[in-house]
Order: sequence, then C-alpha cells, then structure tokens
Amino acid sequence: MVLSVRDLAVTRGGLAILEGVSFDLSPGEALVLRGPNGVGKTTLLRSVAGLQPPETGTVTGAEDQIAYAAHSDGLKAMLSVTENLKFWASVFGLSDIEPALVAFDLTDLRNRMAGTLSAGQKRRLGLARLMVTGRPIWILDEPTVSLDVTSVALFADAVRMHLKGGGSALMATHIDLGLTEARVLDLTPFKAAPRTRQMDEAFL
Amino acid sequence: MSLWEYANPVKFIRTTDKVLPWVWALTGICLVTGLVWGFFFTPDDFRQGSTVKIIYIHVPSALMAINAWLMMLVASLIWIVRRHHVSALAARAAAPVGAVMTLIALATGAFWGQPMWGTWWAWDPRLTSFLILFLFYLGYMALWEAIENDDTAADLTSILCLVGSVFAILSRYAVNFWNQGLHQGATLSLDKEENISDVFWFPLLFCIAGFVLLFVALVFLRTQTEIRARRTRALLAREGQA
Amino acid sequence: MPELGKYAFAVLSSYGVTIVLLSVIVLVSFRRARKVRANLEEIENRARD
Amino acid sequence: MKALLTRDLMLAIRAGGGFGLGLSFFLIVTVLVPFGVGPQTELLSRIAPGVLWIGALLACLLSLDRIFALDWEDGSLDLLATAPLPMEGIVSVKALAHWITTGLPLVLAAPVLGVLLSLPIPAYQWVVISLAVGTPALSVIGTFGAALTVGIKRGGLLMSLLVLPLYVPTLIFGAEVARRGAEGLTVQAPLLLLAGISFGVIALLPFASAAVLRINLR
Repeated sequence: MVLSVRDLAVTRGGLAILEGVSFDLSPGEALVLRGPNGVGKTTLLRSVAGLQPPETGTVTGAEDQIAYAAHSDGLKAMLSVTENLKFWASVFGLSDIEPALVAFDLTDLRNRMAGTLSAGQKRRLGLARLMVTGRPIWILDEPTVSLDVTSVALFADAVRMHLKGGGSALMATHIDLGLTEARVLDLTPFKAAPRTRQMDEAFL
Repeated sequence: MSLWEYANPVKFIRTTDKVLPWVWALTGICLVTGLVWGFFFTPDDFRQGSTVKIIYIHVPSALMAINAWLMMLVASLIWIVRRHHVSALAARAAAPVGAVMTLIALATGAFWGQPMWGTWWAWDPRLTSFLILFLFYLGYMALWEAIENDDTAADLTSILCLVGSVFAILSRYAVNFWNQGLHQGATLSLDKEENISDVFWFPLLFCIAGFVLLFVALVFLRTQTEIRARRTRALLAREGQA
Repeated sequence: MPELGKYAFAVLSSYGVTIVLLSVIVLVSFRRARKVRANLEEIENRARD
Repeated sequence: MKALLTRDLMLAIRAGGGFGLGLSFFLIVTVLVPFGVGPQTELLSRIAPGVLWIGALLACLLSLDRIFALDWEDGSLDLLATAPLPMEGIVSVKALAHWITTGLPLVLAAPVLGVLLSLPIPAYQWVVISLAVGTPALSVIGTFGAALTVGIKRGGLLMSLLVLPLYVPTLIFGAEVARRGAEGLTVQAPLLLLAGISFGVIALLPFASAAVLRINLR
C-alpha cells in the first residue's frame, strides 16, 4: 500500500507552519523528515496519522495502515512489559507478541514493570508496541531520542526487518538514526509563509 | 442577499452599528412606558395587593431567561453546522445577559412569593428550575473562559449547550415531580379566561417588548465587542508570526 | 406614588434589584465595548504605520 | 474494547487509588453528616436516603478527572485514537471502567453506611436498587464532563461546575425512590423515570463525549 501525501499544509495552534508538502512512501522504503526543531515535524506526522485534520492537501493510502508512536510512548508504568504489549496487540486485533519481544531483545525483561525500565528499554518497548500492531506503515516521532549507540543499532535492525517484511517507515528526527539507506526529506523549504490563521480570516 | 450574509463579521458590525441606536431608543421607550404604566397606573390585585406590580419585571425576565438560552442553542447549532464565527460569538455574548435575566427572575420571584409563602425561598418548582438554568449559564460561561483556542472553545461550548438543554428540560420535569409546586398558574396562556385581565395586560406587553429589545441591543453590542476582541487576537497572532 | 400597602418592601426591593442588575450588565457591556474598541484601534494604527 | 476494559481495571487495582478513593470519600461524607446534623436518630433516618445519594454522587464526581487525565498525559489517548477502535466505544468503556471501580463499590457500601444513619429497614433494598440504576448514569455523564475538560489545566473545579447541574435529574429521581422506599410507598414511578434517564444517557451521551474528545485531541 503506497502512502502518498499531496500538497499538505498543517497548522499548529491555528498558525500555518508547513505547506505544499508532497511525498510518496512505498512498501519497503523508509523516509526521514529532517529539519530544525519547531519546523513542524511532529504536527506533520500527526496530520498524516489522522490525529489532526490538515488545513489543505490530501493523505491517501493511510486508512487503517498506520501505527503511530509519539514522544511519550503511551506505556503504563504499572503494567508489565507483556501486559503492555498484550493490551496493544488485542486493541489491534492480534495476540502474538513473541516476535516483537525477540526483535527488541526484551525477552528477559518480560515480567518487569514498565515503570522500572530504563529510558532506552522503554523506547525499545515503545517500538515493540509498533511491531505488535501489525500495521504496515510505521510513523515514528524522534524514535532514537535518549538511546545509546547499541540501542540505535538495534532500532535500525528492527526497522530494516520491518522494511524487508514489506512495511514502510516515516520518521522525524534531528539526530542520527543509524539508517543510512533511508531517503531524507528536509522540511525547511516547505516552511509556510506567514499568513493569517484560517480561523481568523473572517476577522481580518 | 441571504441571511447568511450577516455571518461575515465585518458586515455584521456595519449593519448593527446602523441599527443599534434605534434599538436602544426603542428599548428605552418600551421599558419606560411599560414600567411606569404598570407601576403607577394599574390598580392593586384584590388578592395579592400591590405585589402584583412585580409581574412587570418577573414575567419578562423569566421569559428572556429561557429565550436567551434558546437563542444560544440555535446559535450553537448554526456554529456546528455552518461554522459561522458570528453565531458562536453571539452565543458567547448572550450568556451573561441570559444569566442576569435569570437572576432577576429568581430575585423578583422570591420577593413576590415572600408575602404569600411566608419565606424568602420555598423551593417552588418553577423558581428552582430557574436556579438550575442559572447553574447552566455559569458552566457555559466558565467553559468559554477556560479554553484559549477560539475555535475549540466554540466547538466545546456548543456541544455543552446542546447537552445542557436536554438536561435542563429533564430537570424542569424532575423538579416538578419532586415538589408539588406553589407557583401561580400561567400568567400568559392562550386560553383567554385563565389570562390576567386586560388592565394588567397592555403594560405587561410593553415590558416584555422592552426586555426583548434590551436583550437584542445588549447581544448586538456584546457580539460586536467579541468580534473586535477576536480581531485583536488575530492581528496580534499575525504580528507575532511575521 | 401608588399606595403599596404592606407589600411596599417586596415591590420596591424587587424593582430596585432589577434596576441595579440591569444597569450593571449594561454598564459592564458598554465599558468593555469601549475598552476593546480602543485596544483594537491602537493595534490597527500600529499595524498601518 | 474488552482489552481496554481489563487494562483500565488492572490499572485501577494496581494503582490502588481506584477502588479506595470513591469508597473512602463516601464513608467520610456519611460519617460527617451526624456531626453536622446531630445524633437524633429519627432525624437521621429521615434524611438518610438523601444523604446516601448525595454522598454517592459526590464520590463519583471526585474520581472523574482520573478517567482521561492519566491517558492524556502519557499519550496513550493519541495512540488509542489511531487504533481501529471507535471513539464512542473507547468513551463507553472508560465510563464502564469508572462505574466498576467507583459506582459499584458505592452501591455495595450504601447499606453498610445506611446503618450509621439508622436508615429505616424497608429503605435498604430501595437505596441499593436506586443507586444500582442511577450510578451508571452518573459515570456516563461524568465521562462527558471529563472529556470536556481533559485539555484544560486544573480543570477539576470547572468539571464539577459543568457536571453537577447535569446530575440533578438522576439525583432527584434516585433519592425519591429511596425516600419513598423508606416510607413504604410505591416507588414504581420514580424508579422507571430513573431507569429511563440512565438508559437514555448510556445510549446517547457517548456520541457527544466522543465528539468532544476528538475536538480536544485536535
């Protein structure tokens, strides 16, 4: 399933920050969105994931295909690793969490409470959550923040495995991801010219 | 030119500017004639004595308290369906006026009932439902203030208005069920004989017209203010962004 | 002044309350209108020059 | 959806606050009433049904902001929104989880606390029945209030201001059932009306709550 984004404009707090963004993401491909902090990477990802309606432009091929992982990876500290994964698996209608545990080397942390994990382990659990959803398109917001070098390598391997399996990944980051073969799209040229907020047009 | 033309804020301000002085003048005339006529030139009621004079403020204010909420309901629906900013801001502008009208209805109801019931507040079903309506007004206004983003605030308050209206009606009947009721029969009802006699009737009409016009004038004025405040925020946002 | 009899207090105070409340809402509305209008004009002038 | 329910229940148990919060508040309120009103049993027994209902209602109100706040902070609400679950389903499950963790314990605790207030004997069953029928409505209405104020910092007070007027019909009919039960009168009318409100609210309000949540997630 090809995810294609045509002439997307997104707003934050009503202010237009990105416009005219277009790209395609075909299976087996990874795309990294680069750009300085605040350029609108997160907002763009949220619009593509359908959490936030874009101001203009279309996102096609995203229906029920997307697994979204934000900064805060939505893990419950009071639940164990398996319970967290089992929950997200059943929410997406699946139940097999073993491959994810293996892929992210979490097998020995199986029964540890998510709250007691280190930042790197938590991030790996967050990514394992993505795998468990069985959704082909991964949307990752700053996936390698607070990860040490080995974890970044582990992350890169997991993404490559996902790509080999026919999945695709859309990532936003301003630090190295360890994914040399990924295509890079710099968002700075798409910065929206300052113009009135859509909701304010009627008043100006 | 369809009615939706007035949804454009700038045009709304221009047309209301032309109309407002007349509305204020009419309000003044109706209120003064109605109240003076009712207060000075109507006889006392044989049963209730002079307290019947309170009718000239209690009935119009009670009427406006309910109609203000209905107007807000319609404005909220228009906002949800057609996304016209003016209707959302008009609803926001009308809320305080409706709340004041409810307060007046409550106070005059209590004053009027005091000699009859012997107490200031007798939890009479109709007065109690006005008390509940007042709480709805407070909640509605508080929600507007609590949210920064204008559009989200308009959306959330409209939904609150819809849900609140259903519960206000529910409360209206629940309160009736809960207390057998001391309120006198309907002052204005279609069947003639139950109605009050003519001598009280005409001044009351003027008072009602006066209160309605006062409401309209206040809502126009306050909506203009909301539009201007919104325009200020928009300009500041554009300045901030440039 | 009509003879209000023993209910004078009730009638007068209800009229009093009404007049007070109405004038409060009217005055508040006018004052706010003037303040917002002035603030807007000030910003519009600044934006123009 | 079942997974969401089991997860919320597990969280409520593990976090410990879930069950205890509503119950302890209900106990405290019921204990305070005699201090305020005086120990005369015939007075207490007259107001007991109403006090139990108001106590249960306030206990429900207190634990409402926890419904969405936890998921809102750690981002799982966003993730849930991208999941295949319908938002109305998520909201209903959240309301059900709140009812199980807070509403149900109140229903079970009410007779015990009735003893403290020397509740008349015939009233016990009616207090339990009215609470059992009424508390689901309190949870669903409460979820609507929680959804409205989820994005607002320190929205707890505002939520109470918004939710309490919505509680009035349920409170009136619920307390009426309990009061009539105490005096041995027929309770059929208020009970049916109470049930009517509860079912109506359970059926319709989740749509409004879902719409509100979508707006807040924007």
